[in-house]
Amino acid sequence: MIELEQVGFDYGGGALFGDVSLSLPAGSFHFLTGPSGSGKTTFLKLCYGALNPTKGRILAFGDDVAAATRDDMATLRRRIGVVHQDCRFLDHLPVADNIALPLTVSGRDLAQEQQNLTDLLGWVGLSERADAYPAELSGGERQRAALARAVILSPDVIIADEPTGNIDWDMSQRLLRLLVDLNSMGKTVLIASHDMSLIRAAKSEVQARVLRISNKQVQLAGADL
Amino acid sequence: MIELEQVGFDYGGGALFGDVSLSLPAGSFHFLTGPSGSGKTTFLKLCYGALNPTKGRILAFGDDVAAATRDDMATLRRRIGVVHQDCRFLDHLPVADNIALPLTVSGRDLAQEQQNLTDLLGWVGLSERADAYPAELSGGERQRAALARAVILSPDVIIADEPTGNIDWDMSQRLLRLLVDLNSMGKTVLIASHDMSLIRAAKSEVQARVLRISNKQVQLAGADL
Amino acid sequence: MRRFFGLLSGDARSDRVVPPSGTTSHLTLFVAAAMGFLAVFALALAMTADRVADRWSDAQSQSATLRISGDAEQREARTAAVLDILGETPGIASSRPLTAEEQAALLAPWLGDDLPLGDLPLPQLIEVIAERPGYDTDALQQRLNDEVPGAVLDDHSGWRAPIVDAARGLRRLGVISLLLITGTMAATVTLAARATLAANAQVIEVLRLVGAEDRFVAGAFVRRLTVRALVGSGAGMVLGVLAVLLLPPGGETQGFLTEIGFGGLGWLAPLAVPVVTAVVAFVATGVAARQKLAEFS
Amino acid sequence: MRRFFGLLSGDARSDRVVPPSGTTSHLTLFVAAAMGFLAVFALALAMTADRVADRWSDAQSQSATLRISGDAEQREARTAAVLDILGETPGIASSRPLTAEEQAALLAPWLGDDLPLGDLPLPQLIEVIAERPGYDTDALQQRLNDEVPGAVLDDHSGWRAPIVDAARGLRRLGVISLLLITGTMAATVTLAARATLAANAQVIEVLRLVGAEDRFVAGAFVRRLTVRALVGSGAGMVLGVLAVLLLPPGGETQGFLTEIGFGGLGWLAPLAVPVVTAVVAFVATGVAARQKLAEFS
Ligand SMILES: Nc1ncnc2c1ncn2[C@@H]1O[C@H](COP(=O)(O)OP(=O)(O)OP(=O)(O)O)[C@@H](O)[C@H]1O
Ligand SMILES: Nc1ncnc2c1ncn2[C@@H]1O[C@H](COP(=O)(O)OP(=O)(O)OP(=O)(O)O)[C@@H](O)[C@H]1O
Ligand SMILES: [Mg+2]
Ligand SMILES: [Mg+2]
Repeated sequence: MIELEQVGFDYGGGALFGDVSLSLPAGSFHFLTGPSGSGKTTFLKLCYGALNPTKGRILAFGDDVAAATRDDMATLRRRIGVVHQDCRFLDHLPVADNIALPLTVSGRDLAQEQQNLTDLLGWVGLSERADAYPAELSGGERQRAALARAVILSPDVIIADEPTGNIDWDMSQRLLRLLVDLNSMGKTVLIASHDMSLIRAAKSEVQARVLRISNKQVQLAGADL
Repeated sequence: MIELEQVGFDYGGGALFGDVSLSLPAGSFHFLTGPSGSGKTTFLKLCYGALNPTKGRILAFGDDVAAATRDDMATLRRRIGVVHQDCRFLDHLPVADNIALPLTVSGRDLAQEQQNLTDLLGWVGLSERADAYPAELSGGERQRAALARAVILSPDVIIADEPTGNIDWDMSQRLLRLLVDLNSMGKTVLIASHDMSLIRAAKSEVQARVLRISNKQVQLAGADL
Repeated sequence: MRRFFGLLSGDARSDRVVPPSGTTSHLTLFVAAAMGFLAVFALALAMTADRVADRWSDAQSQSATLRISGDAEQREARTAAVLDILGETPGIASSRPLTAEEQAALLAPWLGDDLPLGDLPLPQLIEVIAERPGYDTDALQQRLNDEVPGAVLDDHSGWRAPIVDAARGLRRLGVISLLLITGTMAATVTLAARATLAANAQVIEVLRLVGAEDRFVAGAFVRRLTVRALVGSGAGMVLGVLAVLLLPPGGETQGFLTEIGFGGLGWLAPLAVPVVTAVVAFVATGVAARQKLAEFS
Repeated sequence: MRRFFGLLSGDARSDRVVPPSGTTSHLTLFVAAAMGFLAVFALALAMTADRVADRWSDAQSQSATLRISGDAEQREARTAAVLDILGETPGIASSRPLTAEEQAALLAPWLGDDLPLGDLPLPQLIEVIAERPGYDTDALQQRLNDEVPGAVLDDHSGWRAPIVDAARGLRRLGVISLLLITGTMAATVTLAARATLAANAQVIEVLRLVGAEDRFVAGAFVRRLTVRALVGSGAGMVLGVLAVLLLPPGGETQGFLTEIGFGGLGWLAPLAVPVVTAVVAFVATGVAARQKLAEFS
């Protein structure tokens, strides 16, 4: 699905990654860990094309991401559901409409997807908050809404940046199960997280691999997990 | 320091708290836990006067918070350092200036406080990012900067809302130690967190009490922690 | 053009994603209205001045006086000759000798009514009415000099020039104001569009992040802002026209600015104001939206 | 006032906390400049019209003509009587009988130069120059009717009224435009201030959260916006004055609008434009800032 070929990246103050070659095959489940500021968010942004690598190239669904036109990029975004670390919403629309936003911008028939939306709201525990506005959500509720928005289009790849940073343990487990279910339906999943207990819990449920950022490299973590 | 007398609160969609009476004495160290959406952030906002209770009253430093004038409120904010869940900064100022903002608005002499600022930047691991702009920080770096900003005025009370949500374990431990040190200097500390392992680690270092929100009540957690 | 109207017809889907309102949008509306209002005023000024300048320069070329001196016999012969010449001159609508009474009335301010003018060999005055575009004054005078002694043409230009000049100056001023106001309007609408887009940077970012195409995002904003500029300047235009109608009337006498306003079909001119504003807003917002969108991958 | 200047003098500390610039701030600058520019134009129009109206109505009340008829003897006696009366009438600066040559020149357009007027009992014309505020025309005519038969006063009002009327209409128009532009300017600066504050809601929130007092936050914005309005309208004013200076001159003849501009001390009037704008911005921003601040606890 997503392949990195000798990728390097630099914000201007020194390279964050030196020479990363890596492939996230279809249907795989990956965690990404590393200390704060090591470049997890940056790595994810490279994967979904929000940043272009300063070295090497990245293929998403076989196409070079750096060569994509703006409309190609829009299409790519619909095939990759993303949960951002700072989950942003349209503040003037209620939660349900925000979660349905990918349907709206891709021109889907909202009426047909109503059941889908209702199920998803139930999954992330926001059924009762569906009509609230984003500013009225708690931190954890925002993250859950962001996850629901990321998966509503049933994308081929799901990328989540610390999706459980503000969520209690029970709810984290529940969201993890949602992602595991999606993965078992063939979706590719990539999650950045520093929560080792969550990662350990996941490894008992799914064939997950753990990538770790260290020394400007992104490597498969060893047996210490 | 902070006393709640039969406090109730309601955003309009049903009471979040029914009748909370509680006192946070000077020099105490409290954790606040509860599931996502249970009202942790709301409780903290009541404590530092960002929200007024719909029932009962709250005393901070002996004065009724609801009766404070706007200038009283500004003074109160300088005596209570707050780390917000969505840490906001002035995007046009570098990190160091943002951390020094409480000094600026309270008219302190910035030159005199330079050493204090440098030490603090080192503590939260942002010495190298001091000149970066907030938009260039990683999620965890933002939280650390917010904590530094909260403590720079050396306030009597420190309130932090999920200060380690986006931070790896090692860094969390380090920030915790900073808070414990401040507490041992007599500061009152109140931290909302859903991270049980962090709370357990803290209890080994400091006489911390854990408050739990359940059934519209805020109660001391029992022996299960 | 089709794109313009296609956009205005709207798309409920993409309209919802733009925040309904806000101070910046009020600003756009208000600035468009204010500029529409002022533009109508400047237009009224320019068109009135144009009408006045036309009328007075018309009056100037249309009515002239020919003075024929000589004794009674000479006068009669010369009058006939002059009338012939005038009949042949292209650009003259009509000519007519004034009666003795009319001449006396003209002189009354200077001489009073009771003077026995009958005895005097008063010159005969001939009123000459020109067509548009009029005749060649110099050529006519030349021919009269050659053929009819004692015939002097007075086209009143000495009298009327200052007024025509004033009206023309006024018209120039109106046109300059109109250009200034149109320019200001365009610049302000452009800036208001940019401010709206800047204020909505987060909306644009979120939309791009969830896979909205540029045309979806730009369309929503362009439509919204164009409609706002159209509505604003339309309202300003209506208010402007009302204000022009309600302008306190001049004095008792009929001065040429007591009649400020639009004549006949001129009343359709203010309709151009919102149209121009909307087109400017459409183009400005389109450009601004494309620039703003380029900031987001 | 002291608060006004105190604020303008600045406080580097609180200035830094307001973002340096942005589209909304360019908008404020530009709108202030545009309004300053237009205000100078309207001011020039109003002041020119005022000057012209003054001059023509002065001319009107200052110069009148008295016609005295009768035979040669009667004329002489009546002229003396009239001059006496005029000498006694308050509000008359001077009066003087016209010479025969002057009278002939006045009649030339109608009668030609070659008419033997000497034989005719032509009325004697007397030029009457009024003071300001002038004399009571009706009372004078009444007294003349009673005391001097055959003396008729013609104050030229019939001739000049339309022009005075026009100038007055123009002045009214200029004043109305000035009011409109000032109103528009005030409203736009207010809205721009509100838009700036709305765009900076997060800045205000952060400042309140870290314990900034209202006066610190408001001060930063009020100062920034007031300076911006002052600079903007100052620049607009300078451009406006330059534009007035560069207005293409009228025609060859001296029409009354060829001289649009400010006379003498009038050149100081445009200085009021940025001052008024700054004061409006100061008040508007202060109110808007207090309203905005009330949204944050
Ligand atoms: N736009 C930017 N410009 C410059 N430097 C940046 C920018 N964004 C991030 N950085 C820096 O790059 C480094 C990696 O950032 P990144 O956000 O990828 O870290 P992260 O691993 O996601 O950290 P966290 O766990 O705290 O979210 C950080 O030191 C950060 O300060
Ligand atoms: N401004 C608001 N208006 C209405 N409801 C609100 C508002 N803010 C929060 N709420 C609701 O009140 C409840 C408690 O919110 P709060 O932010 O206090 O939760 P929390 O315990 O901090 O949760 P989390 O751990 O997810 O941050 C939530 O259900 C939230 O949706
Ligand atoms: Mg990150
Ligand atoms: Mg919270």
